[in-house]
Amino acid sequence: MSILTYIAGWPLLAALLLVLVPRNYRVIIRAIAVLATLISAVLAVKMFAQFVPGANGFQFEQQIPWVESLGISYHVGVDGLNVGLILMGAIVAFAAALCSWEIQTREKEFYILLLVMTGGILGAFASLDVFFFYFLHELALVPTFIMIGVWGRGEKKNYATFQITLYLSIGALIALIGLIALYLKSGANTFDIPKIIEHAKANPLSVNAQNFIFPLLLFGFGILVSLWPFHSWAPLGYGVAPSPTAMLHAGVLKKFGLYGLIRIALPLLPQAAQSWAHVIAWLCVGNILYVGWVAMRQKDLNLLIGNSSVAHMGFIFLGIASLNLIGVTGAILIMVAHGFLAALTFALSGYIYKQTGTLQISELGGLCRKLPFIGTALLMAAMAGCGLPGFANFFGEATVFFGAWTTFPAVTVIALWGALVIGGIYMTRAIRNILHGPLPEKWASLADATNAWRKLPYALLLASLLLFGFVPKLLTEKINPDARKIVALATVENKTGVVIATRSSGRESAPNLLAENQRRLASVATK
Amino acid sequence: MNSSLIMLEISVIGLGLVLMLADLFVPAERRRFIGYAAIVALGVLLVTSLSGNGSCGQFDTAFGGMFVNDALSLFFKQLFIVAAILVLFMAAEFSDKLAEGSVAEYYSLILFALAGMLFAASSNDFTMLFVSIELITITFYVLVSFQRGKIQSLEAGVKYLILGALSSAFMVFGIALIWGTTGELNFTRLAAVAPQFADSQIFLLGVLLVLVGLGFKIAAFPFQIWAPDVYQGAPTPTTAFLAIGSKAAGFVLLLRVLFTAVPGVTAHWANLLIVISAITILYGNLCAIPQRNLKRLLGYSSIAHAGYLLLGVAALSASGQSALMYYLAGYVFTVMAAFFVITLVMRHLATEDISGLAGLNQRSPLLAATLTLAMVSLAGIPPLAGFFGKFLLLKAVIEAAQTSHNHGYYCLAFTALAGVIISLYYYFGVIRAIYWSKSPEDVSPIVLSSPAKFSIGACLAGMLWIGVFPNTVLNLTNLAAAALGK
Amino acid sequence: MKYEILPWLILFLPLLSVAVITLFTLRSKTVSSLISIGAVVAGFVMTLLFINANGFQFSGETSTNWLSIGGLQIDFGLKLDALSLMMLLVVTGVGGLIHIYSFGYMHEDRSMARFFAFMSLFTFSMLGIVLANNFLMMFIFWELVGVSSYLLIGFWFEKPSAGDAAKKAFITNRLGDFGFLFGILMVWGLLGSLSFSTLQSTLAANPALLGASATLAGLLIFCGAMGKSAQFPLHVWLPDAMEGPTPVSALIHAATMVAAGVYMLCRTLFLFNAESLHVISYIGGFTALLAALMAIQQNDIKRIIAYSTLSQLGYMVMTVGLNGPTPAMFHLTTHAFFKALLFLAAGSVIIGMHHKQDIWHMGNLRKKMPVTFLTFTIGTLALCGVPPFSGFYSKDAILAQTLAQKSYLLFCVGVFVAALTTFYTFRLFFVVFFGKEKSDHAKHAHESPLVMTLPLIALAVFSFAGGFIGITNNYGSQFTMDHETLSMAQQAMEPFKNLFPMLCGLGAVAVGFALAFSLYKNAATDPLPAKLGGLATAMKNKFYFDEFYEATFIRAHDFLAAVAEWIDRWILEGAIIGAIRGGTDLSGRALRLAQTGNLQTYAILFVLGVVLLLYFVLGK
Amino acid sequence: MNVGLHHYLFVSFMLFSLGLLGVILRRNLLVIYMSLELMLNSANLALVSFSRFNNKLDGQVLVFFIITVAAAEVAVGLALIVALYRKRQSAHVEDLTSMKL
Repeated sequence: MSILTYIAGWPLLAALLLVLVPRNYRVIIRAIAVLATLISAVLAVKMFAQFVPGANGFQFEQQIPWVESLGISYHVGVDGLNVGLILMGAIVAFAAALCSWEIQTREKEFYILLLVMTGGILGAFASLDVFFFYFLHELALVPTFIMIGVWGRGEKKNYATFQITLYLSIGALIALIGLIALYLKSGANTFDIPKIIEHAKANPLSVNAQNFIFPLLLFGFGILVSLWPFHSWAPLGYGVAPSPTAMLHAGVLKKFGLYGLIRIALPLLPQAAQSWAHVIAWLCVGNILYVGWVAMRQKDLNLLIGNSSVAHMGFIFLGIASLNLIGVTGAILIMVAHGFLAALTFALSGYIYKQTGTLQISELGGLCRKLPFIGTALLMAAMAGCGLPGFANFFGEATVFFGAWTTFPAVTVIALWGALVIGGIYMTRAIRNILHGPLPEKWASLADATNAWRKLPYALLLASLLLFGFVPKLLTEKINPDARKIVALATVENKTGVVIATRSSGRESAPNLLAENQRRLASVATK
Repeated sequence: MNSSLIMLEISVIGLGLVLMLADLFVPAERRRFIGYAAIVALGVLLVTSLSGNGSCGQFDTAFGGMFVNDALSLFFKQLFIVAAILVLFMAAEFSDKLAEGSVAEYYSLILFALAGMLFAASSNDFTMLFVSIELITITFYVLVSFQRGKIQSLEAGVKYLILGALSSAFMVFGIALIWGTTGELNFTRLAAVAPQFADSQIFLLGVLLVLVGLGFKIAAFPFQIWAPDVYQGAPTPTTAFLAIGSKAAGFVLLLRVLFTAVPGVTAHWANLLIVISAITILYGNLCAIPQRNLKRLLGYSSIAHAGYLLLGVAALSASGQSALMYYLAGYVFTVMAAFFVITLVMRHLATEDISGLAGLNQRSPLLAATLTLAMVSLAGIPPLAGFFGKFLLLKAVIEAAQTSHNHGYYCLAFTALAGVIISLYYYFGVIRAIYWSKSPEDVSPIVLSSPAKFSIGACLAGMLWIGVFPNTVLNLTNLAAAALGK
Repeated sequence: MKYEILPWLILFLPLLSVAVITLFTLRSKTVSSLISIGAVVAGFVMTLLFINANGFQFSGETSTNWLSIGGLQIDFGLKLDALSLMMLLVVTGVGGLIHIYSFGYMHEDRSMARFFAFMSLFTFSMLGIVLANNFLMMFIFWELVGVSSYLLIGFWFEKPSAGDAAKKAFITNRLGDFGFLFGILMVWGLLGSLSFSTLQSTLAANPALLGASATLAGLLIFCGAMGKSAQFPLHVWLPDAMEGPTPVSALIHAATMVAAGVYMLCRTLFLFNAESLHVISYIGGFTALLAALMAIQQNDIKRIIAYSTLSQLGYMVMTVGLNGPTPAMFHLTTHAFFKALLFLAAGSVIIGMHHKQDIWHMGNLRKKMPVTFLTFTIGTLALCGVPPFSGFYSKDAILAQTLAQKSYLLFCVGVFVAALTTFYTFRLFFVVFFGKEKSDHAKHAHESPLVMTLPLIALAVFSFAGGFIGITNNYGSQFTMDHETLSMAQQAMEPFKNLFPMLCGLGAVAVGFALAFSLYKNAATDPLPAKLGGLATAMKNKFYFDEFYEATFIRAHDFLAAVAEWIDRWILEGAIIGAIRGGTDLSGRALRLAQTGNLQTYAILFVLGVVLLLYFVLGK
Repeated sequence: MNVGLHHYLFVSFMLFSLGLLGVILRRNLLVIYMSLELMLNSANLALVSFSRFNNKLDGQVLVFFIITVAAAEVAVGLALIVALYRKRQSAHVEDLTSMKL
């Protein structure tokens, strides 16, 4: 049995176990959930530490045939693309389980759903079989809807629940159609991703087929990741979601679509990816700039965080669109970093909501005085959110900028503006209005997180952000070799010889590309 | 000629007769056990058929080719027996709402309907098709209107009667035309001569009229109009059996007619089937949106599911047929689970409104979870049966699109997608009613009998098993589809 | 390189101090402050040790790979040469004195531990900028100084004005950083490297590599300096930043951080072509003039000094633009001494005045606060450029440089600004220390404790002697190929070699002093508004830049945000999604009207269905 | 006049249409039910005539099945309509609209 099976399996097993525990045993229920996620997280750390960067093929692999007639098998394994995601997912899940103390009603159901969600998404990230990849993601997605519906807050709960349910299901189903079409077109008669890729090397898909399938995957996955203009579910849903759900969804689940694009779409549909890259790049502008503006106007903290999280997705898409080693590596880096960050911010807003009963920014103010720990953590999260160095997001975003600069300079400049200026504006405004300023009378009795258990989730997430912010190499050296493979597959020239992404390394080929770059720059300059 | 092939059917009919007689000797308070006896007997039949010892395991033809036993009939017969067992469980729970002294009749009518379905699964001849369909339908007239004291039940019965008879009339006329032009009633022999008549309008008219009759059984557009009223009015176990048994019988006959009798004609009807399937999906799902009556809601949902099942027919391929059967297998457990909960929850309520589900989570967590899972499975979400079924159906349709280059199939796939989304809306409406609607006045716990618990457990296990371990059932359906292609 | 470990220790000790204070000693004021002070003082000592071992004319790098992805190589490396070593001395030396001063200044504050944590964070970031050997690393620390400045300006976050000022500083700096990173990307895209030495050698080998975009790239990089060094048009944040505690103003907004822009320009001077330098010099000159004019009509003691900082920074940027990194860095260093001194002395005044900052409430403080008065006087003289104070030498070098580059307009600007500087500095000087006490606080003012006055004295010494202790020698070794090492006496005589600029400078000082003396010797209110009319109002209101930005940049963004939100709410969410939802719902409600419940309708629909089916198949 | 297959079929078709019209237009359940029987019998007529002209007997066999089934159907159907009449005191289709939409 692969360690990956245990990482994803423990939470699912614990969920089954919880079914049998009587609902009055609240402490035991909570302890089981926390313990299961803790085991997952510890195993994930172990797996991350044992991972050998650049080793050939997948590590910790396990394969069990499932449905022979369709070529479906339970196949898990990690390479550089998903090793960080699994680590991040397991840690966030542990933090989410710790933060679930704010749930006071129907705990049993809540923890069961939380564990199913955790197991499902960790399994989806570990899965190397298209079918299980999709299946486990759906398994994780549905509890989200129920959790938002049952434990959500605010008057817009019903509307938001249905909105997020229907919207995400549309995305998932479009992606499903794309995946099935891909399975059929590849002709490999297997759902096993490595085998399909191997098969496609010898028999590449026709450009027509690629151009049909790629948009399905792009928009299907795009909806799941709140690609502009399919983003409006996200702030709304996160606005009402209970914080553990929002943490897991925004932090972990949402990365599924992006991971799918990188893992499946790029290597199998290279020509389509190349011709669609500019579309993705320009849609990113919508995410980064437009949603950034929308975020500036938000009056509710969760809506603000939700919008900012949508804006961050833009950077990841930009990295993918750049179709080169630097960009794709950066995209994965942000995926991991943003996972920690989104979880942290939603956990903090959940704490504030629990204490004050409101997230209306105008109602709050001066909280840093009464809540020094939470306030400082929120401040750091906000700073990480606007791309401050020292936090993992910075290197992700910077890398994406470097990667995208060579292919989409104009978009990169817009993204820079969005990251540095607009992000700075809404984050500092929020801090000014929530943490700074005089403390209103009514919040004089707020209590900070003092207990070590209460502090642990925030501290853990912050520590992860800082660790990868100071030592990004921990991730990049793992991502790099496998991202290189993916990029090599994604930039294969097609028959007509049109290649959009030309450059995977800067230093060696810099002089050759000078003329071209100068032309590009001149055009940017005139714009 | 090998009459022993119909031993299974004979046993079922005999069992039905025995039950009727038993009614005379068993004291009134013990009548529930008649049902359990029938369940045990059917269980024995199921086990023998599963182990390959029963008559339905011998692949052969009888009665001059009218009756055929093959992998397809085997699959459907097992499906029907499972459905009947679950319906009998449900009927046992429902028996206190039936008229005094008629419970055993109800059981035996279920068995007669089952016999009709078993015959339908094996029919290879228009005569057989007609007789088995009528056996099912006429039995259902009685089953639907069985609560004679309830006006809605009678009304549903009459509506089903008139429209059923109307569709029978069309079908019989169609059979007459087919036979008149080709001179053949046997499917296999008809397939041999049918190509000569491919351009004959009369022949095509005949085939279409037969499809009208079958379309009525499966509640496909434009013959779906009866379904909501009848589903709503009928006693709940009848509704469940109607939703599964009757529909599945319609589908097995549809498969036989389209792919054994007139495959050449069917091949030209891809667009027709696509359109019917698409409209059926949309009709069922759209009409269900504003629906508040739970049984009526499931009636509309059953129309939509007929549409999904037609995807497998429209794909015109073995994988489509296999997917259809797989979907049906999952559908059995899912629908049974849903109706079981409705039976148990609604039996003391005057209305069948969704709001009656409020507080179910407190009253019985098991029932709440079961209904939730059933809705999730109907919506097609992993890890339950509905997902893998829809997955296979979509796969078949996309495969058809890629091999036939007919873009209609892509449109069909996207219509199915839209349908799933719409259905999520009302299925989640049900879940919402269970978990987060206002607390009701009545929060008394619902006590479940152990047979009820057992059968609910069986439904859940079935849903999960088919959803997570598809191998066994998929092999069966693949064999069945292969048998159809021969 | 000897003692290679030392620069690493210098850099990371303050970070360690941040970690220790935040994690363990937040409860103890004294321990926290001692840790923080220890870190920076140790840095100073180690810098001295390192210089002692390697000498100033030393040049070396020590680096380790931080991140490497294909063509993107990011090193964490330290570049040690005369430029960075001098800056190290300034940052740790002046910084150390300010840290010690803060121990006294912040003693009453309950969040003193947090204050020192932030100060250490700042020191770490600033040292990072100084030592960085590549663009990205510099950018990283660039951002980090920005955030430490944000934190320190907003240190008294409960004051709304402090929160606003912090926000404004952060965003304005971010605007500059946007250009900076843009420029870095452009340079990397063209030259394929981020390391300063590689870039320099690449460009030296092939100067045309930057091609047509050389000017653009240069100006974009300059944007970074524009933000940090508060050059026009991004100068607006610096005066507001005075909301922070006074030691912060001294350390960050006078001595070090604001000088980072100038330092960065000197560090990357090889990238700039003539056109971009030209623009830079004019922007610097304009900033110097503008800020000096604004300073004339300010009444807050710290703001006056802040505008003077702006103005002096303008001088430095102008000089860099005139291809004079040595005079610029010279002025940077002397300015660090005397401006830190002025701020700290002002802080002492503020403490003595119980946190009253309006100069028109002060008066006659020279008696009550003799040490403060004396040191403030030295600072004032240095700032105005009175010989032999340090400011005289550096300002003279600047004026000489303008003439050497034959930029006569900028020379005139420089002289005029020198006159203005003297005028407003002495206005402050007279109003605060002479005349009558203008409020009760002024009457009860008292001298500050020793821990605050000692740093004042130390800084005063350097402000006096900074001109001839060899600062130019060291910078010169970095920038001029054939520089000569001058003895102290030669250095003291240096300005007199070139009489014309020196005389002009001194003349300007005389004019400025005469005006200030005549107007403010014993003034109880400001006589200038009456004389200047509208111009004075405009000066007082900083020429309405804040209002202008409010009306343009901020409004524009808020407007775009409103539009985007409107589209989100009404078009995407309302119209499109609403239409789909509503349409689906409506069609459901419409379709089910067919289910009339009437059997005969059903029969008719059934038959119609049959007809439809037949028509579909047979009708064609 | 030579009576051929077409004539029989025409009559059969007319009977079918008449039955259909009856189902659609008449309001009384019993009459509707009789019209349905008429439709079944039109099919019988068609089968018998086909059988006669094709010289095959399968059709007539099927007719016997149809007659038997129809008898069973009538038995059930009439019982049902009677039960409804008892409950409602009416056999008009307009009165059967308690379930709709």
